[in-house]
Amino acid sequence: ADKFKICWSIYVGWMPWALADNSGIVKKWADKYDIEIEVVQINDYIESINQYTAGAFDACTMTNMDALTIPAAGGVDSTALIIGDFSNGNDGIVLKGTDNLKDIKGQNVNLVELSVSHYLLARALESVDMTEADVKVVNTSDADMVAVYGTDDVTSVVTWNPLLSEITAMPNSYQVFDSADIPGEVIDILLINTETLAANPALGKALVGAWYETMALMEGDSPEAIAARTFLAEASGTDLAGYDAQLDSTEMFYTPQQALELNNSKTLMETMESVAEFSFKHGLLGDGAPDAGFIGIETPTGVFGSPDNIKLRFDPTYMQHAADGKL
Amino acid sequence: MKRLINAAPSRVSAMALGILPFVLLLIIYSMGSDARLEVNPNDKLLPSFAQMGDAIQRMAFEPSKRTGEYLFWQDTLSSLTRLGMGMLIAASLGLVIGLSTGALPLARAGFSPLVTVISLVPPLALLPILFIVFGLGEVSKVALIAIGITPAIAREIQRRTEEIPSEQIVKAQTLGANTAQIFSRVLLPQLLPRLIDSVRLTMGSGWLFLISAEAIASTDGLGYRIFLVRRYMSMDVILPYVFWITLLAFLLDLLLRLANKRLFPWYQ
Amino acid sequence: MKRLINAAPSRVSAMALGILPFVLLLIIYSMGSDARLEVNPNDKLLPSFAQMGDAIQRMAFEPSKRTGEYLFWQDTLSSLTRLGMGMLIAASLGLVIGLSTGALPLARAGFSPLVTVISLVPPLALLPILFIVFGLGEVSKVALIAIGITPAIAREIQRRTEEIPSEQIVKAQTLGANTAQIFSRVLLPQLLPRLIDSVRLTMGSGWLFLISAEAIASTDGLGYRIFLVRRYMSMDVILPYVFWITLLAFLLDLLLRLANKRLFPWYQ
Amino acid sequence: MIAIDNVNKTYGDNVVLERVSASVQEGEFVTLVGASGCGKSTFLKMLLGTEVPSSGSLLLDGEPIPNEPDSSRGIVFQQYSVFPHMTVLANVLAARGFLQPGITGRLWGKKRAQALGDAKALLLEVGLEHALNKYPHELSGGMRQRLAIAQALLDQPRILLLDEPFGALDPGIRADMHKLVLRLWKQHRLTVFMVTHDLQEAFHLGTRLWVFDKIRHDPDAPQAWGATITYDLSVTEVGVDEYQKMQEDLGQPIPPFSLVS
Amino acid sequence: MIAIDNVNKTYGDNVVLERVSASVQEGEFVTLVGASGCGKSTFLKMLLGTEVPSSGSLLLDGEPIPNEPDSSRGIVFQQYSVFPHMTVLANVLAARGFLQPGITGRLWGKKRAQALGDAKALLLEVGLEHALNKYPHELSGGMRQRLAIAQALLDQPRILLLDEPFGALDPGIRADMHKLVLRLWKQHRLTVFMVTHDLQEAFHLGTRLWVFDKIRHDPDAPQAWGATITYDLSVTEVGVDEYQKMQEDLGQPIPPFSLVS
Ligand SMILES: Nc1ncnc2c1ncn2[C@@H]1O[C@H](COP(=O)(O)OP(=O)(O)OP(=O)(O)O)[C@@H](O)[C@H]1O
Ligand SMILES: Nc1ncnc2c1ncn2[C@@H]1O[C@H](COP(=O)(O)OP(=O)(O)OP(=O)(O)O)[C@@H](O)[C@H]1O
Ligand SMILES: [Mg+2]
Ligand SMILES: [Mg+2]
Repeated sequence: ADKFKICWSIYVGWMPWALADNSGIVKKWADKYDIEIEVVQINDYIESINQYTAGAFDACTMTNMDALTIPAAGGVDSTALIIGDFSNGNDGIVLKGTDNLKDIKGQNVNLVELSVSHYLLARALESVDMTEADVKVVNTSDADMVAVYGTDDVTSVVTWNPLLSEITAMPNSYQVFDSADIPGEVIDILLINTETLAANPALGKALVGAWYETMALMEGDSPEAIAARTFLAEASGTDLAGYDAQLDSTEMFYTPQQALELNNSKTLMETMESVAEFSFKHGLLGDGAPDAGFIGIETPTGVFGSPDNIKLRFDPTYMQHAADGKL
Repeated sequence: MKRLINAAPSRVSAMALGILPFVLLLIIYSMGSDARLEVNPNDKLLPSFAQMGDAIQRMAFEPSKRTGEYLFWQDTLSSLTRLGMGMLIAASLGLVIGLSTGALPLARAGFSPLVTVISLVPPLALLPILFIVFGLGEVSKVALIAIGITPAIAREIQRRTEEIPSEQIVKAQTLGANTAQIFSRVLLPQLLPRLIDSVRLTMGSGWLFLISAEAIASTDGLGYRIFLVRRYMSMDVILPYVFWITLLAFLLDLLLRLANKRLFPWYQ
Repeated sequence: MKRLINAAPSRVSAMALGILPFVLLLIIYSMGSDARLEVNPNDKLLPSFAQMGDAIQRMAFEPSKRTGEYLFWQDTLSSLTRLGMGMLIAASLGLVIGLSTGALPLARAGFSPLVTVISLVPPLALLPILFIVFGLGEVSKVALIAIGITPAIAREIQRRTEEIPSEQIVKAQTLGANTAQIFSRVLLPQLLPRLIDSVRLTMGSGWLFLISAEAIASTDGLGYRIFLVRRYMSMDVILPYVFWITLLAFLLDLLLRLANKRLFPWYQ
Repeated sequence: MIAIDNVNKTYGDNVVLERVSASVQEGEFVTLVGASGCGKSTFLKMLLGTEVPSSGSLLLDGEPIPNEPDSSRGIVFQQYSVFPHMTVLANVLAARGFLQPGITGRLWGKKRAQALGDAKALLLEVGLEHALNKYPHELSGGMRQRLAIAQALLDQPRILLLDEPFGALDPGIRADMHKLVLRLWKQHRLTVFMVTHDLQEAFHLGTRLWVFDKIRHDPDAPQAWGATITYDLSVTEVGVDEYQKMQEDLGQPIPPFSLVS
Repeated sequence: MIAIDNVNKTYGDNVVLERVSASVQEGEFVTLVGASGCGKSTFLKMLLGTEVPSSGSLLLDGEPIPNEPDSSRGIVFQQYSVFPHMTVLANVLAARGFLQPGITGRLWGKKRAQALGDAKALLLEVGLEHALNKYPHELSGGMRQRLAIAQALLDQPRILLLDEPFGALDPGIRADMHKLVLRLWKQHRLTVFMVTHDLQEAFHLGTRLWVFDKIRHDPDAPQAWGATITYDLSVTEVGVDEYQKMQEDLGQPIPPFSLVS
């Protein structure tokens, strides 16, 4: 049987892969299509994407923005196999001592530079007619964000859960902007190598099948679902309440239909355009990129950018199979 | 009154003096902790000893709900295995390289500059490449330790080899020894205790590399756990883990020191 | 034929032998790079030398579009400043502590165990506390280096102080010297070159701590840039930066070695 | 001047010296010989003040000997007696500087000029006038010991302790050193204690010779008994026979005249 | 047996030895004396094969001396001549093992038993039979040199080179070592070259004495001329006067008889 490797890192929307792997669901689906799938957890998110980009994995979890700026910009033709969720408050901007986003002017903002946090900040500033030039961005590692926030010289941070909820729980802290204000723009996907997928449709089917079975298992209040989420909570280093809180600010697509709705909508295209523009402005599309459309992005509603250089594809085929119950 | 430089404490007061700073540290810590918890009972930076005790109890003596393992011991085992393997490889490679460059003029000419340059490269900066080359499994973590430590050990062993009086090499030759015999009977046995010493010296960097590697790609290990709970700033787990690492480092050092004494009675 | 252990290359062939491995490495790299770029011209893992040259050109000789600074030099300056300050603090503290514990029996009894234990603590694991205590600015980066390096230097200086023959201390006393004079005239001057040596030895760890600190919270610096561009896997920037760090480390080492030779003609 | 009364010295179970008694007048040149490890250096250390007797008394001018080294008692060891990081001149100057109170013991102005003069005169006396700016590692072994002696003498100690000062020197160089020591001893009116392994040297230099040895010996517990002064001789009184007997006792070679003449 | 013909040795500009010529018969005991740094050790190294003459020829039985050490020429240095990580017995056994081909040079079975017998016999001869399982650091300096000699002799070399073998020993211990060396020399029919600083020793042990010295000397360029053999004496011929003159030349002390008799 053909062997494949996928990787994921610790984040609320990707945790289900831990369950899928641990409960044997992945194996079950792999067996069904007579392939082997190895699921690998990688602690460091960026490292997981780099590994995927370098070819060490066939598929990997990441956000839409990182999918564009790392693998796609690195020349790896990739397909969004599963749209798992979008961040609906999971990423946010926190200020100390004020609940007004405008007060951010002139402050040092601690965030992981060039990540979705950076993008969120850019969108937030736009909403109050400011630009990045109005603040000073300080690159800060995500693992240390909570500790850093405790110091006096840090007055504003942009980060994601679970760090976000740790930070907002601290006194005198106000979440002034979050991803719920730009719904559907920060999307968590399972990205797969287009060539591999084309050559091995069985892999796509097995992964999608496993994913939605896992989704079904963890949704709701049945004892099985509670047990499943407790398992995920512990795997991400928190407890059930903590994990459920993270889920609350995540728009999980428990069914393929929900995911398809976003995938096939016009908004996806607009979102990707805005992401591409942001990325281009920050030099993330590579030095050869003359404009934001240098890398072509294919969506069901059309192609953004150069049609000759399509490297990122939103392809609903396999999710559609799942929706149609044809797996 | 004696001059300060001549004033030596008795054995008992020396012990007391040695313990004093630790006691002071503990007192300062609990005062700081109390003060912060007073203001904000949910403060996580300086947990009380009771909170740390709870955390240890949970990690070390209750099976994980998720996997049924005792996380603390599982982490310890994984980390020690990686560290041990990495140091073992580094020591073996370092010995071979250092012995050759130290004893063979031809090897020295060929490899000494390379080893010097490699020893200056910061291995952390090369992590991405390392992970690509060695994959993300145990190999890459062991490899980071090995790559980080080998040049240091190789250079130390080279220096030590050069320190062995050339008289001994000449003497061995006048007794008819060939190069292989000089290596196996004269140089190697004399370098083993020095190798252990140099493993002891580089063990600190070994821990650093281990923790860094586990932070990036791992699913267990002491470094992994620290970085995992760092997102929630669970200092009640981090501090006991740091203490435990310190203790392990101390015990390993002690073990190696004793081994050296026992195995090589002629050394020092 | 001479025995291998006696076969020494001539000066010229020694040079050639020394360069050979570097040339081989370069060849292997370009073969690997070509192979990958052949398959995917946008591949980022092993950039060609031309790509790296472009990246350097962009970073070092063209002002940044965003800030108007020459990033490469800005990074270098920041990192060297932090490293220099950190090492300076570590050296000063290490000297004071090591000299006291090495020469004064009372100080040894009181602090030697503490220094030993602290030297075993992995400082990376304590970063959060460090940030709280020192804030996020330059101080915490310098502090991480200082905290990471000081115990190693202190222990080394203690050892070296103990190595100074006690005959000298006795002799100074028979010449009427008090403790302060023994410190300032006999011990301190003899320890300075050893301090420089031990700074050289610990410089590697210094770079490690610097890179780690810059990776965590910074707006410039060599480590910052490497970890930032790691986000989009720009190995064409990372590799020249690593090379540059290696070169800087080499130059710093050379500088310290020459300073030692020049300043302390009596040393070795 | 020095009164040694029933001094014992033990390290734990190891009895090193036992019931040592003697008294020494100002200006005597006492040479100490004895087997290796019998406690000669330990005895010197007690005179110096870095070790104290386990029992018994050691009086200098009727007072107990200070339990720390000070400038009344100079010392030269077999090695490491000079400061390697100072030039020859600085080594000797330091000896004067250390007499100042203060933290650095550096000399300034008139005092420095005075000390410079004294130091140079002394270095001339020991024959190092051409090496003033050399570092000890640039000197031969013999020159290093000359420097150590000059340094020890600058502050005019009353007592000079020498622990095998020429043990590491070639025989050829020793003769010069002997001349030097004898000259300085007379000139500076020193009381000298000198440990040596070389009986010839001991006879040649000393006015008085002490042999340290164990009188009691337990083969099962060699550490149970200590050494004491077994011979205390005025050197001028010794005859050829006695000399040769001692030489055989100490196992030293017979001079080659019997072979060649 | 050994023919030295017009040998020169230079290190860069430094001329160490110049026009050295001599021939030595099997069984001679040659002692070499001379000022420090005049090239005695260098000469020994050429005999050993670790240095080669810059010009001239050095023949052993008519063949050029091999340019590497081998088991035909044993050596004992002043220090470091034994392996510190082996016991006394293992040190001597290693000498036999190294004659084996192979990587480890360990002995097994009958060969080992044979070697064990030989080694023990030799160690008995040098008086180390009670210290078979001690490590060198547990031995006194004299015992260590005995061990070095035993080790060098196990493989029956034809030539034994000694570079100040007793330089670091106490005079008391030397006498015993002299007896030992003379006995072994006769018993094993060795040709011995021994460097020493001690003229007495040189006379006592050697059948032939070489003095190395410079004949030409340029005070402005002390390295421009090298040393050569200035005296080549058959020891038994030397009279008291000549001895005393040489002693003064080398600056060595007059024995104390003039003082005490
Ligand atoms: N600090 C010490 N602690 C314990 N034992 C000591 C100490 N100093 C010396 N000894 C022991 O005291 C004995 C005498 O030593 P000492 O150095 O006085 O001998 P010595 O006569 O000077 O010998 P040598 O001729 O070798 O210099 C030795 O057995 C030595 O082991
Ligand atoms: N490898 C070398 N390279 C350069 N010069 C050397 C080397 N070996 C020895 N010399 C020089 O050769 C000269 C003779 O040295 P050698 O060791 O033979 O003298 P020696 O007579 O044995 O002296 P000593 O009595 O001090 O042992 C010295 O000036 C020394 O500096
Ligand atoms: Mg002594
Ligand atoms: Mg020599």
